Amino acid sequence: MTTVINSELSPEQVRDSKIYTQWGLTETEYNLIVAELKRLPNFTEAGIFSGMWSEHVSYKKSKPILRKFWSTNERVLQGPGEGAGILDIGDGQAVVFKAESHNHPSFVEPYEGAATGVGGILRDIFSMGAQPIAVLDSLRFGELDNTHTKHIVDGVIAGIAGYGNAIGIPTVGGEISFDDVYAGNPLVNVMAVGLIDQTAMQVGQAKGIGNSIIYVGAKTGRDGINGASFASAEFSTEQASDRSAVQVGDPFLEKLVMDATLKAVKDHSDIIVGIQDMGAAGLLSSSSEMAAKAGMGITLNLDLVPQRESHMTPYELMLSESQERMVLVVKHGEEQPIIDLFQEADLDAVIIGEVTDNGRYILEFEGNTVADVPINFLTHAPKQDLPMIVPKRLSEFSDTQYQPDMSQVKETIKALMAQSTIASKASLFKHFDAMVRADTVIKPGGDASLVRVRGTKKALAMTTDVNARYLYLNPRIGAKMAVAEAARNIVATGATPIGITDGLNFGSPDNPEVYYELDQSVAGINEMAKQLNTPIISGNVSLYNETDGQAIYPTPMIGMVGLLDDVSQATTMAFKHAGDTIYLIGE
Amino acid sequence: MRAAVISFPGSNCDFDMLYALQDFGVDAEIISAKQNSLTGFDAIFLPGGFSYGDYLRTGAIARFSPIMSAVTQAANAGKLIVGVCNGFQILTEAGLLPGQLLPNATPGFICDEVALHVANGETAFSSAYDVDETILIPIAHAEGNYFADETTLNKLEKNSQIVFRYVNNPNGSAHDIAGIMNEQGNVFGMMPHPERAVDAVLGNIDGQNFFKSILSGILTKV
Amino acid sequence: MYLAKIYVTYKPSILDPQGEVIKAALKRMDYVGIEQVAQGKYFEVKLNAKDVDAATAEVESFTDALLINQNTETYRFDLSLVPDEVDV
Amino acid sequence: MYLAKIYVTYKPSILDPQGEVIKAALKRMDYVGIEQVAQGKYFEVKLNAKDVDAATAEVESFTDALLINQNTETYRFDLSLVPDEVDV
Ligand SMILES: Nc1ncnc2c1ncn2[C@@H]1O[C@H](COP(=O)(O)OP(=O)(O)O)[C@@H](O)[C@H]1O
Repeated sequence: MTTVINSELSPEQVRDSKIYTQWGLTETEYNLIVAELKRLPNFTEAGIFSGMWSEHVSYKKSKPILRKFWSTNERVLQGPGEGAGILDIGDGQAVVFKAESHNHPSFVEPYEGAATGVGGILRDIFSMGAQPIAVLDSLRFGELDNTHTKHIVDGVIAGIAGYGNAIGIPTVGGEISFDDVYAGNPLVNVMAVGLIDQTAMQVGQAKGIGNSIIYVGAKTGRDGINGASFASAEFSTEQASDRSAVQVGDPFLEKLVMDATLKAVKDHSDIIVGIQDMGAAGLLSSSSEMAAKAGMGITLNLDLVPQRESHMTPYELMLSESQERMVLVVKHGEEQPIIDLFQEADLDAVIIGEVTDNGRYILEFEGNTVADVPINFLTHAPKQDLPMIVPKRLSEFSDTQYQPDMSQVKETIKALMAQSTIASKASLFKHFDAMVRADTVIKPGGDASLVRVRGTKKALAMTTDVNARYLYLNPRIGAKMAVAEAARNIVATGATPIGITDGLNFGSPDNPEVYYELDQSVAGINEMAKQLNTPIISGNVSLYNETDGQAIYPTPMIGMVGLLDDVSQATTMAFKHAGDTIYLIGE
Repeated sequence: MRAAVISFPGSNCDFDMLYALQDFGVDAEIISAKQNSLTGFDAIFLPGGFSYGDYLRTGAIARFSPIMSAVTQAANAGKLIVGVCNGFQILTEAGLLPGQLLPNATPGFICDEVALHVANGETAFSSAYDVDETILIPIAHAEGNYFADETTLNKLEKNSQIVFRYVNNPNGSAHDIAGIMNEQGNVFGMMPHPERAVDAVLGNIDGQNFFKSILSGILTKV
Repeated sequence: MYLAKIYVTYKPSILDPQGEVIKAALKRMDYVGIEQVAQGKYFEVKLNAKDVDAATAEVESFTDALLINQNTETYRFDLSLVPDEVDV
Repeated sequence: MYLAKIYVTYKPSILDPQGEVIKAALKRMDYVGIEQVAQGKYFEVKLNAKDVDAATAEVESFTDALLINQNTETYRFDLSLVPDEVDV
């Protein structure tokens, strides 16, 4: 019965082999854990710390900067910290949105990487109790001159389409550009927007002693084990063939999970205490963060976790990134209607543990306690203040300006129009169902997309933008320009910009120049956001976008949402009548 | 008139269809494919989506849902049965309409608005259109390539069962077929989505006459 | 327990766009010897049945009913006896 | 000319959503003996090659490069000599 445990390394072996360094924990961090626990962590414990303290989950390196984001105004109902941010749009309604990156998975496995990116961001939205209404993307690839890049582009587009179309949430807009800095580090950012009645808002918290932790959705397999640490480590081309078990998405199952979750929120809001999707570091991060936020403890019995593969270890069960799974916290003794509701939809819904008041994260497996650690400590990775320095290319900037060659205007314009980044993307976005749900007023092809709010006169405008070349030249001004561009696109539909989500894609933060870029980008976003009264209510960080020491351009994707009070006032890009006057506004 | 919109696990245009029907004043409701009765409904709509993920083949698994025997009964009883997109695929898999929808000739999902030619303007699904009218209706599918053997195609032509044809065939469909009906004229399937083209705010109302056709037929019968 | 390996292919008269796309891609990748590519489906189904005849009948029945569309597809299958799953 | 029959399946640890959904459908259709369903892909490729070894190498090469996804899929194949196509 304990054979599995025995096949794992002993605490001493964990210490001596330093296996934790392969999972991304540093020796200093390991020593901190030993000091706090006053004993050696066992295999499972070392594993869960490595998951929770990875940058991807803990944001330990980016947090000092993220904290600077301006995220409050009169509309903000929920700022950063939950699955997604929420803004008041009047009439008791709210808009919920967030962006997410799936860069590394999409490089290794373009179709599934992009598909599961869409699946993940949608779970972030409906775990708040909101009905997703739209998806947008922001994509960066190498130049289209080699078959490998084409393979990645085709896979990513097909993956977004494959998931979004099937689950029935329209992909209404996005942006794509091509540059060789992304050849080894394509960026796949997806943003999802949802609608919610303010009375139905849910948070990811595990409150109330004795309340039940319910596992909902797909069974757990060995998919993407250690994906979180994987996303937090630099990539080298040699490693590309070192393939961990890939996550495969199942949009059909997620549609069932989404519909059932929203029904549960609608019918049983009185007994649901919290909802959280299982994203990076799976069951581990969702359950521990829910308990930590509520200041509680949690005990899970891993034998009860629905499993797809046999002989999974506690480490694997906790760190698996199998898709289409959620955690619900439900009032003790009132679980049955929730379980019935999910089973009615042919979904697993199992009580796997309970909320405690001892502040500890405890895992039971085959009759043994395989982890017992303080939850606050587990969920608060030691912060890191990293050095920053002005990049050489900026400090040694030469002001001999580039002089464009204006002698062959016609040819130059033709060549520009033929560039992959400037040319129409219709051949790619035509694969996305932009109209399902029959609410899309402005489809891909305009400046921003517009989705009406059925039953009201309102509509929501949305766009994703950033021109990373500007940030490469000046991160602060470039970031301001990205926010300004997004706002111009929103305004062009007739809507008023109301808020921002971001996707901060950067190289290694351990490089002081990159850390400077990150800091300045956030400062730039903030400055412009305040000017426009568009608080930053959610976002995502993807660091270590480097291959063999070559970082991408600083690429903070701006996802912006705008509100149009009267959809009949919407404007589209096309010229309407011959003889109309054309104005040029601005400088 | 009472209409049922069948919701299969994975249907995702069920509410679009419901709202479109309600816009035309139809007393419509969503009926789960797990149910097995459709008594009291004058018309039954099988909406678009990815029933059962469209794993295996589009419509192949949905066709065995409990509700499908009730759909067959209703079809035999002369009730109107309308399948749009995935609904069309399900109706062919179930044998209520001939032929099959194969993967698009150029593989991949396409979302677009395409011109359709009203090939038969005297059906319960097209009477509000002018014959030979050209309309613009959205499509969104990866498997809309209508296939049937020569005999079947000849029969469809001879009996004027082809209701809509593509003006510029987007998916390789035989005889440019976008929508067909059965011989009796009460079971109809089409790949394009008329329910996405009923609301002026979305910029296209060419689907309105599709619903008006269905309504006028039913109303005059009652 | 029996293991049925079921191979589903389009009937020869049906155009197989997927196969054509793959063939064209292989040609572009300089696999010049390729003459023809057909893509089909492959199923491995484990089933309990009292004997080979029963298993054969079962496989034929559900393949005809569900796995293929008889308008366009045909199939063949192999059947073999496999040990019952033992949980180790 | 050679005919390669290539069978592609998911690696054991990979989620196979199709297989699960088909299995559930067969159960609903009262095929109660079904234990497990896996859906894979099946390719028939005709190719010219100077001998079996060359054909084998070619099939392995393009299957790895294009037909399968090495992250999630594995394959096996049979190779047989077939008469060159005669146009009839
Ligand atoms: N990846 C994509 N997904 C969906 N729509 C896209 C995508 N890329 C571009 N589009 C759409 O194409 C249109 C033009 O986009 P883009 O070329 O980025 O324009 P702009 O330079 O005006 O921002 C927009 O409507 C946008 O939504």
